[in-house]
Amino acid sequence: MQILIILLQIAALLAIVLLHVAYTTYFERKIIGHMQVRMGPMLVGWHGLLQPIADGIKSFFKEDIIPEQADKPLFLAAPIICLVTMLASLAVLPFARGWVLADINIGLLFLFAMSSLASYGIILAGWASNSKYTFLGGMRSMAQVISYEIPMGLSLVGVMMLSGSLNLTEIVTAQGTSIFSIYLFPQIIGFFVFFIAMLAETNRVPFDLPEAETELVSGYLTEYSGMRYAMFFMAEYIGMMVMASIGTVCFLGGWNGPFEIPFFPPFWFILKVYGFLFLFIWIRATLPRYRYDQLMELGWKLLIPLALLNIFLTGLFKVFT
Amino acid sequence: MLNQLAFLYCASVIIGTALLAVRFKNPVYSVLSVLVLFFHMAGLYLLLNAEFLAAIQIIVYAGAVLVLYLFVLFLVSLREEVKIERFIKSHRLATAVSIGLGLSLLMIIPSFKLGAKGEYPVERITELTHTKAMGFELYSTYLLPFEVAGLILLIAVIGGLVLARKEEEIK
Amino acid sequence: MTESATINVPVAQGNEDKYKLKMGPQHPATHGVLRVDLELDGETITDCDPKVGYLHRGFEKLAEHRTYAQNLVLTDRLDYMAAMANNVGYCEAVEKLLDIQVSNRARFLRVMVCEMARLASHLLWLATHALDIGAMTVFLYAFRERETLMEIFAELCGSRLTNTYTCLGGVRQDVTHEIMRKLDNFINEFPACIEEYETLIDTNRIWLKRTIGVAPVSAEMGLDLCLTGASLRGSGVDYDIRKHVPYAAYDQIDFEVPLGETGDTYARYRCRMEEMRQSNYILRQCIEKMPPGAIVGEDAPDLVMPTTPRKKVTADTSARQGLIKLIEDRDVYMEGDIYVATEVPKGELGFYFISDCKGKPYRMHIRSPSFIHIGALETLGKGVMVADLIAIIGTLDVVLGECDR
Amino acid sequence: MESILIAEDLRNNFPNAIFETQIHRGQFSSIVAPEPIVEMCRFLKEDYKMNHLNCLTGVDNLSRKGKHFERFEVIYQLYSIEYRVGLRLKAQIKDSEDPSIDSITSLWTGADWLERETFDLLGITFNEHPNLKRILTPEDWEGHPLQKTYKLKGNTEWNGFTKLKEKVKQLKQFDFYSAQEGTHSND
Repeated sequence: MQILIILLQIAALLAIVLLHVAYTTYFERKIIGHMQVRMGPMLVGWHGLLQPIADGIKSFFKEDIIPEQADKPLFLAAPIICLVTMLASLAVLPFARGWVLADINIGLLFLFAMSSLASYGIILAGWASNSKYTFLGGMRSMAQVISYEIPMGLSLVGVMMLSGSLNLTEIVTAQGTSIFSIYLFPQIIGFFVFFIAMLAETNRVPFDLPEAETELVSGYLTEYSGMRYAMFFMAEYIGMMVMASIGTVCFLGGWNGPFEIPFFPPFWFILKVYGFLFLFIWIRATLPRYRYDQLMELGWKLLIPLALLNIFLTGLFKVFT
Repeated sequence: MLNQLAFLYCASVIIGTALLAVRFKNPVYSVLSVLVLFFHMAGLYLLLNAEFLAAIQIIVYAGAVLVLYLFVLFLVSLREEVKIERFIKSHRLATAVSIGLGLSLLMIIPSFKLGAKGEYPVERITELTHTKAMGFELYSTYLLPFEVAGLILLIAVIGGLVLARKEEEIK
Repeated sequence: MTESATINVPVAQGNEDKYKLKMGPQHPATHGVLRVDLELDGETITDCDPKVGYLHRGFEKLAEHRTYAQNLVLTDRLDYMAAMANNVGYCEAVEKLLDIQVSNRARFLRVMVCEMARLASHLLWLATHALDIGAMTVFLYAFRERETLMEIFAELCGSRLTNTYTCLGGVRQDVTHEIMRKLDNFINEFPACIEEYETLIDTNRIWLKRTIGVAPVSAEMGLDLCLTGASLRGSGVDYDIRKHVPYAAYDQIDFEVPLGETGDTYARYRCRMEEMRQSNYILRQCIEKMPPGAIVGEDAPDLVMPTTPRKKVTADTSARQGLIKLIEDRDVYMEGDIYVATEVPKGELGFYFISDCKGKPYRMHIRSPSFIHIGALETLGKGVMVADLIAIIGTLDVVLGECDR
Repeated sequence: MESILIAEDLRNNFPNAIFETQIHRGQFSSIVAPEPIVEMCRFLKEDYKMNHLNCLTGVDNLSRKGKHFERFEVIYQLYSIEYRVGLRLKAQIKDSEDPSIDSITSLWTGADWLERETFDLLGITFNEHPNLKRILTPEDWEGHPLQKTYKLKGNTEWNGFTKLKEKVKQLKQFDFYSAQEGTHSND
């Protein structure tokens, strides 16, 4: 019986998240459209509201092309790895008090583990397609993941030290309900590092080198089509949501808000995640792309020292108070 | 019962993928089977309530070390077939040595004793959480070995840097 | 029992020491059908070999078999981003070859459309250059302004891209008050638009990182590579044909030639941005100084566009019977050759003509800036990263239609 | 500084190599022998700062009416940015079967592609050119299109195009869907 309930919960969460993903793409197109003095999708449904569904149907029924020279098993597996790891990380996210599928003690580490595994999907996609552009994209992605996983992890160490836990629910609880007690203020350096690393982890502008359209055509995605392409796409957007959720939980006080919303406790959590997503989209509309070596330089020469400094300062703070 | 089944599954997959990793001719497939192996290792840790270790196993080994291996594999251009001489020329001698090694491994088994031992039995760990328990132990009892290990790793990092630099200068 | 056994490792196909990448002709960032064969060491380009000719239509051969008036339409298809400037360049060359006089109003109109074409071309350059580097929004902002210009073109001569607006001896159609009003509105608003682009990208650290110090070209190197236009002026060489050998009405107009110093991608970008400001200034002067008078010269040997359909309005009586035929019969064709260059948005567009007393050019050679700029890619592309190569293609501002001819 | 003076000075320095100086619509051109062309260009570049190579192209004089010299001409249009004067050199190549001239890529790297283009379209060989290959036409193109003997519309299609057409014909007969199903059943 309990298993059945959990399965139902999983199904509900998946459905909601996938719907969210679909509409995140819609909002991205709409927001960027309006930022770029155009309308965005307008034709399917009222103001293009049904566009994501049309896109989904289209990609589902498109022919699934596998290049002749590709390494077939890995080529087929790569998008699945990407999507599954991203979906798995949803399990530990606390949307509100008690609104979490698996309240495990190492929630934060689990999220890291999953996001580092997701890079396998990209790397294998790049390698298995047996095409030059995808391979370059895969290599870029690999270097990027290795370099940015470290500052990302280090930037959250400060949060772990302050809250004394890796459990996401406890991290939120430790921050308290007041808006001034969230970790954004004591961990401002950590947040800065986290935010940049977050953009890099999700391959978003200005760090979208693995799929830089004007350089590598479409990077590791070049040879994919139809549903498998859509799976990568979904994985990317779920990744964005997961990263936004980590940011919300660790720095913005999770589901806590100025006042409680009756019947719908995750309201503030979702609002903050939307805020992050809007930032993602805004940045995409504004910034150019980094070059490969500049990206590495930023990661290793700026972010990692800053994150280490943040840990040191937090330690001092802990010792003297 | 469920635990034992899970252990059996993990253990058999570990052995299977370990063999596959050696047998695969395509190095990328070998690395990937090692990835599956690491996964099941993490599963074993979870069965032992060592959740921190499980997570670290995946983050460090699967997420970083293996990715680096893949990186190197992709970068190294295999233009010619790699030819390696057999370490032991005689087939019989090789068999004998491996059987001997296998036997000595089996002989260790009786020294394992089941049941709770030491300061941190399972109940305590569940209460404290594994991360905390490990943190306490590492930073109090085993502080010196921990620091020494850190220093050794630092030396390795610096060594690697020095080696990489030298090669560049020669170019 | 074998002495030693080999382990067979599958070797990937085409796996060589150097990673070879054939970029293009189908690639989002090669501005048409350019192919660049690269040899990569990691992400660094060790060898760069641009391949052109995918759009070769044999204009030079074709021109030898068509009359001077007919060849005009070919020039639209050179740099289709600034067809007006090509038209003017061609007409100036033929007029000088055949010694045809152009009325002053037509000269001013030519300067006007030239500068509009320059703005349109530079806007497109900015849009694609920014998109190549990853800034997406500038693309659409620049296209918004370009659209206004295209609409004015359409109103002026009925065509947005392939204009064929000028004719030998003048221009085909006069401007209306409506066009002048629209243009006036545009030039009043445009400086604010340039500032908008600059706030978007010029204050951006990433943009500066991506452009400053990338592909620096010294003045000597620029001349050695035969670069022209803003690509050369970014290196500080004061070479603008509008000033050096004034054509059309450029001698009656006041403007400055913006020069860069460092010669890197950023300097070239700044040069073109300043050029847009200067073009705007020139357009303002054109509107203010536009002289009255005929738009076609007295002895113009070409068609005059009918104002209403089916009714030919001609410049003079001699032009009444089939005007394309006229240009074959005239006895103005002296023997001789001429090289006339004009400053089109991409650089120096030169026409070399040989006339041998016939209505058709004996030889027409088009010195197209894009062709030479792509040739320079071979030198500039060595030792940079793939992302920089894209930036360099963008900063040289090449159009393959003009390159391949 | 005027073009005529430069042309005069050029004649003084290379007395045997200059045949004539022409003027047409105010533009001066010197008709020169092909052999010392590199020295001449170097002289103009160094002494008169004619450091900008406007244009380099060739002409086939086969059916040209009026006064001309040899079958093939190579035109060099030079310009001095500092003095704002230009001069055109027209090198006459005597050999109409296998025309060749020295390359000036040592003076201007940018001449590389211009010479390749001239070679491609007119068949004039440039000695000591680093990479003299066809550039605008395909590598296996026959003939040099801008020669006057080359017709505007050739007799046959380009080899590659006929091959492509044949391939299209072959592929049209090929039934992709049944072939695909066939491979699936084999799996």
